[in-house]
Amino acid sequence: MLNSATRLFWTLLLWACLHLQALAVQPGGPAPGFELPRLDNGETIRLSDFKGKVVYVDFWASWCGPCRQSLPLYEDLQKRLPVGQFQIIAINLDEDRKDAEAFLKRHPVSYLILSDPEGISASAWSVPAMPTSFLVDSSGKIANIYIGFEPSHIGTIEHDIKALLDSTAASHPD
Amino acid sequence: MTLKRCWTVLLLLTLIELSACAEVQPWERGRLAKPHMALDADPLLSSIDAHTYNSKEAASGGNGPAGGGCGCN
Amino acid sequence: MDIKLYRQHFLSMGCPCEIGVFSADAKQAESAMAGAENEVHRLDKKYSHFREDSYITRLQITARQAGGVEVDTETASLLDYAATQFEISQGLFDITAGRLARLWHRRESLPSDTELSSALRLTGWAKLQWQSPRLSMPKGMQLELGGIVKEYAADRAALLLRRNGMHSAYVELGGDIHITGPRADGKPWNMGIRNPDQQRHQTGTAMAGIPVNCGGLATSGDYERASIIDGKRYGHIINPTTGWPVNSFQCVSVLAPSCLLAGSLSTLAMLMCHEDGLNMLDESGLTWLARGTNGVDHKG
Amino acid sequence: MKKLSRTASSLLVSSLSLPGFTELLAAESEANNFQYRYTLYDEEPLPQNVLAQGDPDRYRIKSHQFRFEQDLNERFTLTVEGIHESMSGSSPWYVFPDPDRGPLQVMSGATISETRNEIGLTLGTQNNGVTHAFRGGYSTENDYDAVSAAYTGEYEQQNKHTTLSWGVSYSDDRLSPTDAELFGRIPHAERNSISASFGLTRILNRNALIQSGVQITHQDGFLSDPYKEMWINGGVFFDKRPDQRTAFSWTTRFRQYFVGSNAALHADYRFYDDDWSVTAHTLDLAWHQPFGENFELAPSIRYHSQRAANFYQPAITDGQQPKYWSSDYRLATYGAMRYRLSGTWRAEIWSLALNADIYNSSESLALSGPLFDTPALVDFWRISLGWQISWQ
Repeated sequence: MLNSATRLFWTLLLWACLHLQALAVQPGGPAPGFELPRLDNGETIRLSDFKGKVVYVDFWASWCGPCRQSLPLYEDLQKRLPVGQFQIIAINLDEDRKDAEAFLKRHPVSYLILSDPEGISASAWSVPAMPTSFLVDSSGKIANIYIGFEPSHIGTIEHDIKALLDSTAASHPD
Repeated sequence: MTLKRCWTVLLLLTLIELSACAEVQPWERGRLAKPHMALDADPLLSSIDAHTYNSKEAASGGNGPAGGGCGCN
Repeated sequence: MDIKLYRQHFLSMGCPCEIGVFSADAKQAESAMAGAENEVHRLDKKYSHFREDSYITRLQITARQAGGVEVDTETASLLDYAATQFEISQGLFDITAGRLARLWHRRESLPSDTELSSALRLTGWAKLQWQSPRLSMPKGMQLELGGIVKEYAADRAALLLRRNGMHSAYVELGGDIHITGPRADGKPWNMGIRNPDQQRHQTGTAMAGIPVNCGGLATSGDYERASIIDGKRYGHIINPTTGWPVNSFQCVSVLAPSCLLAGSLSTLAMLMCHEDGLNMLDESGLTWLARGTNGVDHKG
Repeated sequence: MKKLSRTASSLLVSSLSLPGFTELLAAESEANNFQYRYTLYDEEPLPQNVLAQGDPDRYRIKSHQFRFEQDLNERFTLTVEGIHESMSGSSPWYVFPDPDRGPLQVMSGATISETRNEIGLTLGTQNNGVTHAFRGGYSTENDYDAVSAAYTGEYEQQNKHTTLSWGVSYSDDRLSPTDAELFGRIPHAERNSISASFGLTRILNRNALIQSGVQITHQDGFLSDPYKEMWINGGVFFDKRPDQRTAFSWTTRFRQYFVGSNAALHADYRFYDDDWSVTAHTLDLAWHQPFGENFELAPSIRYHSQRAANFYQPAITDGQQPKYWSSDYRLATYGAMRYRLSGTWRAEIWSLALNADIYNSSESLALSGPLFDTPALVDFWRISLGWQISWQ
């Protein structure tokens, strides 16, 4: 009869193998894209509309704590970086639009907010946690993925974006 | 006596873990995050409850490490 | 409009001070730095032991009379903090050691035994009555708030910078530093610590750089305001129980959530013997750097 | 950064009173909050028909609680909790077996108002999904001092559905009963308890989650109640309980969300069992019903049923001389129903909660166990008002 220690070992092992899941979307790979309505006026927006620009796609919801912290800092970020070459797109995954609208009334932001209550885009981009952001370069490839958020990350995010902007400017100076 | 019982409980917890449950995506947890769905929404209320019942009943436990202090009679 | 580093130098607290902020808006940077500098001057004016007209000097005169004196809320919380420090350090950190500090200030020869014992008689937190907000002190006792006020001023100045939106800035008051957030490019600040030897040979190299994202960095050392007697160095940090300057470390630097906490722990380490100081620093759970009298560096 | 030492953390906490330092140390942090709660607890007087002697007006407790949670930086969270209670009223002393009127309760004299203060300090830290919390607590009242320390840990798997939690705690209590010489009570006594817990929280689906965990507690030392005595064959003797007790509890909490009504069902069940042969079942059901954006009403009932300790008896008159004995009604067999109505008002950064309870216990409500006709079973009502503010 297996003594309790070995039974415990097998149970823990079982648990461990239940929890492996590869991340489908990888840095360097193409960005899956999306076609979603704006939260404010319902106009349809596609990722392809921003070809040639560096795009920062952020998946968030009003009920997620770290997301609440990130939005005001993204607002500063958008103001500090040239709009012509860089665009933040925040995809709201609240099931109930009213929750998102109530939040944005308290924390107004000027960059693009799209609404995806069914989470179709979140499945396509296989978002692993809330929040998750994808840095997409001007050719539509994923340059970086940021899982979770803490205020001190904003420095590194800005650093990566600037690096992309410099390399884009260098590759085809207009 | 308690160790054997504790082992059977641990096994049961594992069975709950293995029980097939719908895959809930990270962005589908809005309902679970609502304030009135919290496991312990009001720590001061649960601490005064624990204190009241522990000093009036023979049973105790189940809400985290209890602070010291009798305050009972 | 790109981000630039704006700096401001001034004298206060008896030492050179500097404030630096990364900002995209010159006007906002200037006004934020001015606000922070004024706060440092306010605290210097209020708590300076060398000014006859300072609040702390007048306060002590009344405190020595019968019935003592009622202190304001800011001083009350500083005295509460000093009480905790005294208790935590088992009496080593004692702000009533003012007489001893004066005794050892800029000396050419060792103090006599009688001078030492009379200063020791007027030192001791237990000899003073502190029931907030009322303070009363025995005649002749002198408070020495240097170990608290300078670090407190660095924290206060940083708070004002942050309130004015300066999230990437530093305040340095003679070795006591508070940093409100990482540099504009997201990289940590590299804060050099003045090198004790360099102080002796006047060369400008820093002892070691500690990368700091945010928080307080304080350095206690025996090189500032030290006396040289018969070729031997006597620092300005005095052990309140023996009356003699400490000599377990050349200098100790600590990084902590606030400059006040960093300063308390670095000075406490200096006050302890070498062994206990290193243990205390090691268990503190913070980042620190200490150079022994033998020149050997320790890090944690 | 490792855990702050006692020296560092007490200096840090003491610096929080300096002007602006709570804001300074907050850095960019998520939610810091301050909570205050006032609770008035009042026991029904002992019915005249079971009163032998003494003051029937039982216990009344007024409690002020505060809790202050503060992120020190991205990695550390500091929580300071405190409670100040003032207690007055008489309490059951021993049971007099009246030959014709049956067991009558002798009450102690009304105590003047005693106070109890407790302070708890918790430092929490977090990195990639694993949370550690270290808590120190100290509670003091005129006849009782307790020092406690606890460590709890939690591991949340990012996108999976499981959170593991574990913890150990230790408490060392020192008793110095009042008027010890006057009543011949034990002048000083000591007891300690150590407990370990393990739990699992699991997301079942978009609308439901379950938490289940076990806790083992071992107590050692003076476990009797110095103020209680027992009638044994004509004499009155001090309460004498075993000096060890090992208890096991298994608590399961279930939450179910209903989309239609935006309501949440809470169902908590605890099974308790110890080596004093006390077995208890406790079920707590609550229905949280929001009305509009800010207001929520939550009726709830709690049913508790326990089986008596094997050395409990109101009194002994048949010449028996047991090894251990206690007439403490809290060790008897009984069942209890608690009815509660809670109202909560939530605004952007503050919230207000009112909770009103009625608690009745009686032997008839017990599921199982030996019945003794215990006169002092307690009924009480309790009103509690909580206020909370959180800021960035």
